[in-house]
Amino acid sequence: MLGDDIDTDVIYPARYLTVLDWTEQAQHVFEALGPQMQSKVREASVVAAGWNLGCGSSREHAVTGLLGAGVRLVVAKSFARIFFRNAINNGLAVIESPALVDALAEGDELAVDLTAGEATCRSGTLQFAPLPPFLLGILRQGGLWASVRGPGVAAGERQ
Amino acid sequence: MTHTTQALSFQGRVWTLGDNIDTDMILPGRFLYAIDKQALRQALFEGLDPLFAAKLRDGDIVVAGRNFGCGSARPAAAAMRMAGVCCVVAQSFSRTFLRGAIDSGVPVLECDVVDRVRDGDMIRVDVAGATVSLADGSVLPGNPYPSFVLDILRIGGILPYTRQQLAVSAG
Amino acid sequence: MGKTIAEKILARHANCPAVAPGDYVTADVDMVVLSEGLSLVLEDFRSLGRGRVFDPERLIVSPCQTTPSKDLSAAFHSLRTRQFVQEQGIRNYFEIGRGGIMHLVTAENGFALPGEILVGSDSHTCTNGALGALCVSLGLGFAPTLATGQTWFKVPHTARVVVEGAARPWVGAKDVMLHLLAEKGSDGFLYQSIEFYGSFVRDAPMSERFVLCNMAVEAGAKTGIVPPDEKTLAYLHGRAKRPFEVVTSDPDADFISEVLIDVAALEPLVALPDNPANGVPISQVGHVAIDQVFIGSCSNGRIEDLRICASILEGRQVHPRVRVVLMPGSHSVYTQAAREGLLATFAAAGVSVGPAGCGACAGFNVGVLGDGERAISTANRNFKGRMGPPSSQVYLANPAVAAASAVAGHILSPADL
Amino acid sequence: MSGRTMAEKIFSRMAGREVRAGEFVEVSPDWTFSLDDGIGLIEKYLAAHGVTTLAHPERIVLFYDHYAPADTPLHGTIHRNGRLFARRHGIFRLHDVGDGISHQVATETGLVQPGQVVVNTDSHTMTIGATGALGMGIGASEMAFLMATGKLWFRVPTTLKVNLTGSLAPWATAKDAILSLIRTLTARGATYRIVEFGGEGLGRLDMASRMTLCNMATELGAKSSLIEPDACTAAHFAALGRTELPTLVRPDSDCRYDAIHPLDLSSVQPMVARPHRVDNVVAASELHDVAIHQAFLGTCTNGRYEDLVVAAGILKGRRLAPGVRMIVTPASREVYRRAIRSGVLEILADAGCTVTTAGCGACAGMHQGALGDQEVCISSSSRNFLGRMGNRNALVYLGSPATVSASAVTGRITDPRELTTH
Repeated sequence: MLGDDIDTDVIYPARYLTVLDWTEQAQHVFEALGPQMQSKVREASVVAAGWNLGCGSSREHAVTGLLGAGVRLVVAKSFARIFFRNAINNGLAVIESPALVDALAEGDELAVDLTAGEATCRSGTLQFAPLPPFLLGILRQGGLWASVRGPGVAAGERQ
Repeated sequence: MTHTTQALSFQGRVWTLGDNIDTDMILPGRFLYAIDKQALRQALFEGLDPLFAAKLRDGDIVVAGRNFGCGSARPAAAAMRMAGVCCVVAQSFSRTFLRGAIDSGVPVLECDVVDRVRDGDMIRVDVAGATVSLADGSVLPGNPYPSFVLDILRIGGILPYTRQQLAVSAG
Repeated sequence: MGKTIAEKILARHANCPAVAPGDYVTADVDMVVLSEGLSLVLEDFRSLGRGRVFDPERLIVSPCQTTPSKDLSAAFHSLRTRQFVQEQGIRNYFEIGRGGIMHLVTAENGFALPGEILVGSDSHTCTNGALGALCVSLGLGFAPTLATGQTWFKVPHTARVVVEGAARPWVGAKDVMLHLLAEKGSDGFLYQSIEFYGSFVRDAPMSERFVLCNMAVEAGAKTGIVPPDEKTLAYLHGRAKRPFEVVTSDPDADFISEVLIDVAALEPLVALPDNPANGVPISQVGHVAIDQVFIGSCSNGRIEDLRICASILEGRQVHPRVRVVLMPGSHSVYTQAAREGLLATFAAAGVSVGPAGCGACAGFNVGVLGDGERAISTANRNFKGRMGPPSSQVYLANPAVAAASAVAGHILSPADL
Repeated sequence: MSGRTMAEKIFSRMAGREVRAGEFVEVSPDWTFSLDDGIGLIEKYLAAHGVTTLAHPERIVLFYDHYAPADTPLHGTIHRNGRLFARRHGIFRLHDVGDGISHQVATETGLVQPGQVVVNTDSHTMTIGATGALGMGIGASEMAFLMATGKLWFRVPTTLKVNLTGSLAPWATAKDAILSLIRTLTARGATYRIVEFGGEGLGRLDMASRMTLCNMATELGAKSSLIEPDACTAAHFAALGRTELPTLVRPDSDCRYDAIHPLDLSSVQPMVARPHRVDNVVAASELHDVAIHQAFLGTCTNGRYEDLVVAAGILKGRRLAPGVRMIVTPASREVYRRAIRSGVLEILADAGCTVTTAGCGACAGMHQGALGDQEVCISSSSRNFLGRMGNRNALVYLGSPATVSASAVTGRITDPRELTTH
């Protein structure tokens, strides 16, 4: 569980921007918050946060580092725009729901149906506004690149 | 004030190097101010051969040609010892490297023997006696040191040596 | 039997009547010149149990190798240096924006004086031998000297290098040293002190004398010295921090060797990768395309060097495929360059001017090369991996050749521009 | 149907049909910018997907501004690979080491025209909104996708209007104005939305001040920011020899804004953002004994010529406080050139400032200017998050060029009016 306005400098320090491999990036996620938080994120598959998660710089490592650490879903009261966009484009599921965040506690089990907009955790089942179909489509295929039919197919390439 | 002293004769496996091995080759500049020295171990001799450092084992002896350690006054001798090298023999050392080796207590000896050995040979180096004994039994003379330099090397470098001197003068 | 400058200075500082080459002596030092490298030996210094440095007035500290701190490690060492300076009450501290390369700051502020012994960690401490001092690098073993104000020396042999004649256009002290290195090799003067004589030296401005002594270490020498003359005294007038006594070699002093160089015969030289002793006349270099030009360092980062570069870059543009990284040797050089309009010329030509300091010379700071890239540099070393990864290559040359090559995109003499 | 906002008009032009806030569109941006801190990842994605030709290379511009000149062998190699990439694909232009920050270069050269859409791997891309162009930041994998396919999805945003009135008092700057707005609206005051600056007060702000306002709208969470083109916009492009501009995009008088926030410029006073949040803002005069070790003047927020002139006005004839170092990083080569020609640079150098190569400098702790443990820096940049300038044990305060310079002279965070009244 994280607070409000968690920025991308806290999520992923700039000096490791040259690290391209997701699992290697995972070692630096939340480095600014100290080793205790870093180990917690490695065990979790869901990260919850308050308002404006991921504000600040557009570094994509903040998202891919979480994926490298095994996180599959991020729930927040609200997302910073570029973090939200990077998450969808890389296949990291996101739910924007203040109510759901308030209902969660660290260590909870959570089951979600993104399309239906339904989440069940220890304190019961909650509804949330599902993402628009266009974005769900990208998420379902695992991100922007995966949504392109196979490698090498690019609009610019003359068949 | 007891000081652990080190003997100044060594038996070890040889690695031969050529002339003018400079300290940029031995210890890349980016490590001098790096706090995390761990990555230095693999990057030793990167400029010469990136795979060389991995071959070094504790107690190995490097034997080189002329002007070993020329260039910057960075602590190349201490870095080589960290990689397991117990002694360096060269036809000649650069001035800053020789001083750096003595000051950091790394036994080195000037002796023209590089053309008489091959990688993997076992040799014995007696720094105090300034001799190198080869596997074939021949003994070659090197450049002897004055006694106070041997004292510095024996006690492990200029720091322990100065502590001893300061204690003596204070006592 | 006459004595050389090194022998006289060492004898006086070891208070014994005379010393001979090969003797080992313990001598007092007059000045310790340091950068943020001071921080690299703090644990060593503390381990000596002496809380105080021998004399705070005899230390000069000017951070210049990794400044403005380029990463966390650099910031760590710069901070520890500042804290130690405050703790010890060291007044001769030159923060960035006031200092620059330690060797230039030492000379500019009158801390290097004839007849004195000046030591430091950096291998180019010998630069200030141009002021008649015995300047010797101690590497990172200088912690004991911080505590005791003394250190051990092996008395060196002394060689005479006589440089006669008038240099052709675009030829200078850098080329004299590249020639000397090509002739004698990088261990030509191993352990020796070099004394520079001859009409070229007599007529040369101080900046050229600093270059001669700066690169003595590349030839294996312990140090280089230019015997003080009226030009030295004029330079020191109004600068010298203490009274000093000129020391020169006796006419019958025993020199181990003498080398004569006729400057008039020299054309600009370029040292090919990966050794400063690989110098060849520029006419034999052939077509070598370059990616970066570095102008600066304690060899050629003075105002005189920047003036030469500006005269060539005036009204011209840097080649589109080339980037020029220029770091003035000290902040006073930077400010002087601004006053003289040199920075305006550099900016117009497309040169990137960085803050005073060692800059790109040794890969510690910025201006690092990429894989397989080639640079021409006015610094003093081009060993493999010096300015970047082992696959990158560095050519050494004087400032005029560096500036001309920046315009041409390949190594070129200004005479052919 | 009510009128359309600037953003709705720009997205409609790009989509080739009339679109409204909330709709999704696929657009081909007019310009695709990439930087040296992103090109490595972009090439990895292109290679991983076997992409060999790019959709619109003639719209791609590379800028080296985060690691320029390179500070490690790896960054040097990333720069080299970027040069080969540019040559191989025939991209429009590569701004190499020393040219400066992408947003500054794109604006001062007139490369970006009003009404155009620019996408860049940097969250401060919206700085160009000062000229009426729409700039948006995206991630590197997405940038690779755009380079390969030439198209990208966007949701048309709603707009929040900031109505500027009055005019700035002496020593109060656009930076102080945007800091006070961020204090009121907080760091999530404009999430996902466009911030459009307008009102009668706008006419008295120069292009540099407008760029500072648009630049820091990102700290409100904005998707982008825009300023309605006016005489100042036309003068900016005329000075660059571009008299004929495309039809200027203006908001319809009856368009719908989410909200309209007044900002009275005449009530603005020097402000400071305290660690570690950009909306943790107080008046500079409220801070009394915050000693500083480093002052940093630069970045796409406040590294322009006008900002260096403000600094010179305070530093002229003065010296930095002992124990304080001041780093000045011009936002571009052109800024550096103007500072030299006008003598401003000499004043800064004489005062003891360290001037580094044009670029982002110390802003994100990725280049010269990193801080030691427990050190305090007053910076003219836009972010002071924990560890932002490289060290999580250091403290970063944000202020205007005037506050930064005044603090460098006194050695503690100082309201510039303190130095300039007596």
